[in-house]
Amino acid sequence: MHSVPSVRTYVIVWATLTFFTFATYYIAQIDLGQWNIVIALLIAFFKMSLVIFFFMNLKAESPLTKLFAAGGFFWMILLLGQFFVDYISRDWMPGGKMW
Amino acid sequence: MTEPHSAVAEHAEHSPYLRHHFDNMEQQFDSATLGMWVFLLTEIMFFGGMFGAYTVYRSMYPEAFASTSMHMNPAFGAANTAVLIVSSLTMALAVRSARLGKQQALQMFLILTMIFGIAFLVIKGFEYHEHWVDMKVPLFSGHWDYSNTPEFPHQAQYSHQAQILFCFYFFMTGFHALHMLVGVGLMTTILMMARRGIFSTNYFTPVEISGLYWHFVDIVWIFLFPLLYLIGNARKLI
Amino acid sequence: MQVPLFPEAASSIARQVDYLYAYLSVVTIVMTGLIFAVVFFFAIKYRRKSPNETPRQIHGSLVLEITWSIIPFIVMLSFFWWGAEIFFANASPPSNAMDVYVVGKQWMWKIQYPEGTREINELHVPIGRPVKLTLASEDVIHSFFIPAFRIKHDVVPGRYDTMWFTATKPGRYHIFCAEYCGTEHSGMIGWVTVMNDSDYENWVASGGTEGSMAQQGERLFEQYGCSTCHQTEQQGRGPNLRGLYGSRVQLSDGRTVLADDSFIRESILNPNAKVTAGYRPDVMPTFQGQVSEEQLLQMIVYIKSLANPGAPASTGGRQ
Amino acid sequence: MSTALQTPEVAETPNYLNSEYGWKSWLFTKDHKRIAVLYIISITVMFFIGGIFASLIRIELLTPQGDLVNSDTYNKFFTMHGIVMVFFFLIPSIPATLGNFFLPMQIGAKDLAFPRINLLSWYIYIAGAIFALSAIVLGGVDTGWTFYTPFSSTYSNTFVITAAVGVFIAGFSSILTGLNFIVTVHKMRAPGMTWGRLPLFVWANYATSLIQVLGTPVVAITLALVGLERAFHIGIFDPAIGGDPILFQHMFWFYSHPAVYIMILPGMGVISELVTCFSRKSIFGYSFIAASSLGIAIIGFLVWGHHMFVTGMSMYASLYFSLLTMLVAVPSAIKVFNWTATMFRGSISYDTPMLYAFGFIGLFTIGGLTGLFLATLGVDVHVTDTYFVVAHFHYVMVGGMVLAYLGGMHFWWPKITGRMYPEGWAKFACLLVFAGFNLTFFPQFITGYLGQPRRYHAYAPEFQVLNVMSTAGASVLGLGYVIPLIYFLWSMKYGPKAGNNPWNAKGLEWQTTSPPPTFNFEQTPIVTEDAYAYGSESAPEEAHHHD
Repeated sequence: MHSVPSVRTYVIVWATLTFFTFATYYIAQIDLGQWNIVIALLIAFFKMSLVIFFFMNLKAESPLTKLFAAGGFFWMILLLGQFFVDYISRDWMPGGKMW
Repeated sequence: MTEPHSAVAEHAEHSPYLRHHFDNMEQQFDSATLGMWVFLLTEIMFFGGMFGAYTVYRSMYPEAFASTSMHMNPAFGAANTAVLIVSSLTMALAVRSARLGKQQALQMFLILTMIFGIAFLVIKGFEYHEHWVDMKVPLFSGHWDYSNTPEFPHQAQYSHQAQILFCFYFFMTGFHALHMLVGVGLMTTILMMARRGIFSTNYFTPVEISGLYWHFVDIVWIFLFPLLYLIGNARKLI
Repeated sequence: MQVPLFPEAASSIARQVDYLYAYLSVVTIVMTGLIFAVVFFFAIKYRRKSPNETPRQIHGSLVLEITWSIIPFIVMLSFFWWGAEIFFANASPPSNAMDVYVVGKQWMWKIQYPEGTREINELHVPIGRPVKLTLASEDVIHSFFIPAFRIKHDVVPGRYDTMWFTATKPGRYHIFCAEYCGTEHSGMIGWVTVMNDSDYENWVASGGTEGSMAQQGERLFEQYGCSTCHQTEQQGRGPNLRGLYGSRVQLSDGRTVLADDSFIRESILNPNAKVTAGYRPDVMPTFQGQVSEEQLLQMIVYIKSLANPGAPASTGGRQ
Repeated sequence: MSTALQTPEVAETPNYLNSEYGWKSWLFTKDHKRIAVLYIISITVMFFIGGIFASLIRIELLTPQGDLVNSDTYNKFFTMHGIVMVFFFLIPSIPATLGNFFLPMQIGAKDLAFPRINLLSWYIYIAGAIFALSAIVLGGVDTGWTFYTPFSSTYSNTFVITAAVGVFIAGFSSILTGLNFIVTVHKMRAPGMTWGRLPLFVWANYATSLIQVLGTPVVAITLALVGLERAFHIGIFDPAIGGDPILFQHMFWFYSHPAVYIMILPGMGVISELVTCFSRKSIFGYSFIAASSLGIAIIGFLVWGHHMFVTGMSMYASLYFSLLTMLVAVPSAIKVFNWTATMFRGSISYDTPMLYAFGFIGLFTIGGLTGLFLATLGVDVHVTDTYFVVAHFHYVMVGGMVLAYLGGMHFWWPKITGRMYPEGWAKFACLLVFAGFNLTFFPQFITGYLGQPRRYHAYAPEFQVLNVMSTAGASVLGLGYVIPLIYFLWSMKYGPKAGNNPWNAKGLEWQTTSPPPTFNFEQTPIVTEDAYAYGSESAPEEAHHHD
């Protein structure tokens, strides 16, 4: 039905995940200002991709499944993005005119 | 518009686990997998609501969140991340064993996954206990106090928003732990099915979709860890 | 009994809103009429004449689809444009607007004027002068709605909202609470009285025995001991508040914020949320739960009155 | 049709109704058709419970003084009316009943992909309903169906948690139905049933399912947060600790605006079936109607802010949401135009389902266009939270969705039960519903613009005339709902046998016997034609002879 990845692949993925877990922990101890959160999230996204593509074997799944998986994240970002349509513009001072 | 259709071909590979309304095992497996992914979609949105609210408040009160995060113990968080990642590995290997028809290995990996899952919950329990002793559980009024952080003497100023972060902390990790409990329950069921010899290279759908669920719960934690534990570690505020 | 289609129009924007509403209504009536007419016409003209007839099939027309997508969209854009125009023009009050302060509470409207007059469920305004309402809630979300003025704004606890209007016609008009707020929601109603200038002056002169809002605020300022640290003549432990209102404040975390009503409100209730650069955060206690929303507004008016360096502290209020 | 009615059936063919007997065979069934029937019974019960509250509201509003019940009771009436109707009738209505029954049949499947999950979703629905109803029995809820914080989380003294738990639970029922539909449409289509041949009812339900799956979890977590905040007096929406009550509204409407499309989209799907069948015409602009369903589902998620123009949301956000709301109206307009165009040069019959379709097209047009009043910023400030809003959404939900539901019930009743309903009574009831509905809700547009706020127990006396009209209309409307209930029940025993295809309709569900056999088809059908191929040679008269 599907190709079966080797144990070696799984172990490499696991080692990478563990490495980045500790990486994110130690990087968080260094003050990088705004970059702390950016790096933490980038690492988290990278780890998530590893889990999804290898452990959950999304790379071998049909395009339809990939679409649904991507759709979930897209929709969550849409939710967040639309919250911030309101929240980032709350303090903008309105001029009397429209534009 | 229609005409009779002989369904002989569909009954060629007949398995006792093929449900009547499916044509063949392939269709049944694909449906179950797709169904699980759609379910995970709803799970993403379920946690997404909390992540969304979290992001709004974090952007509103960045300093309060950074300083309140000092109450968390990142060592616990990192350890739990590592434990969960190991459990994901064993789960992936369990699915692999099921696909290859290695029944003994399947059972072993399922047991390992359960052990690591329970280990995660135990560590989480210790952590909750520590927060309780530390008076950080915003449950009953008068039973919390956010001012006693030796590393950060000015915490008192954020006592209001500290409650918000702790609410998020307990809601998010609480719902996550609930999902872990469900996951352990699933593992138990799958293990019992495996012991009864239900699975074969032809039929391992329950293992596959439980695996997807387990990995998803792992992914939620991958995000919870930096967002709850690692906000303010590097910041020496004021 | 006569049923009007439009409520009374008693503010500068009421007619604008009515015109837009009329435009929308005309489009709706024309469109609905058209659809009804066509459906009726087809239903009669093409009614089934024999049980077995099979009409010739038509599968669609790209030209038609594009036409009836684009044209409605353009019409809808005109709705959007006109509506946004009115909304934006009325978003922020003109700078010469007179202030009135409204506190919503289950289930009444408490209204204070800078001159010190206080009313419950009654609002008196002069004709032809822009009036800015600062809205605060003591408990749940309310919504201040004056149908005759075509304006409405939610009153959300924990923050200030503002709305403004210029009344154009003397009379008494409804005030409604439009956001469901609990048991006596439908009793949270009142009247706005629009008066001629001279009547209004007389009315103002007749009320207010406790001094202006700024004076009341100043008394609170003493009473709560604020003035021990926030001294107006020299530097105390806290920032000097003279000239503060309307200026931009540098915070200890590097941000700058505008010192407006909301900032002052937050600084009184949660002093450490935004700490001015150069000051220690844990000095000032919180006044949450000690001051009411009305008192807060009085203190804000007082601090506002300090913004104008020339003016003595105790003459608050009206321009 | 007449031939079909007179054809005597010799013996009952084996079907899903007579395959097994006894309550166990119903409560443990995995047959999507039986589950649909269970759903029909439960949502009908909920509809009439919600209807009783509606009548009480209307009777109270006969006079401006608020003299029938006290304000607390009145607040509970409209809250329970809203909660029961929205979460326990409108949202499950068409998908869980007609969709459950006919979606698998229309794509030539033997069942939904997950029959056990389908049954589970019904049990979850019942559990949710029990919580919601126990909130009524215990003493009611008074927050309004929108559960706005901080009123719901802190100030209300009623059974908010019980009701919220009910809604939370019912949400999962809706999610599971949606999940089942998505997988079924993707994986269970009969050979030859390509995406381009799917009946539009299936497209509409598919789009609905996407909303259910993507939106419902967010309202679930939001209500869970409100419940936790209420239970432990600590939470994230409390302004006293820096929480933002407006965030609750964002999270609530992220689901609850798309939820109105959960309610109306399947109704639109039903109308596409009705208009084609009773005009004997292929649908005009198939791909545009199908795409507009998906378009509504997707754009519908981007417009929720139009509920919040006066809440103190940033005005730039208001601008953004207003513009997108205009955009979502386009696909709805496309549908209305295409249905109308389908009737052009058709062979239109006046059977009851078609009368409902006529009503739907008209009332939905009014409902949709008045929605644009609310999307238009300048006007919305005045009319939001007034009876104008009440009138608008009742035009869409009752004038649109309930008419479509009744139209669909009449259309498919002969397939579900194998019996015809009495046509004369049905036409009469349809007329009552249409007239009563308009009399009830049209005056509310006027009271709304005049400024009568919604959720008012006592109101200003100048609104009384219009309110009396509303109440009068509501009693006609109520009668219009009770008559079908009676004749549907009557027809199950005494109705004439319907035959397999009384309307000479296309669609796979009409190719099998009535009522359908347990696995729907003797043999998996192979599809060789587009949907609604009313011009093709399997001509109407031929179908008669098969009966």
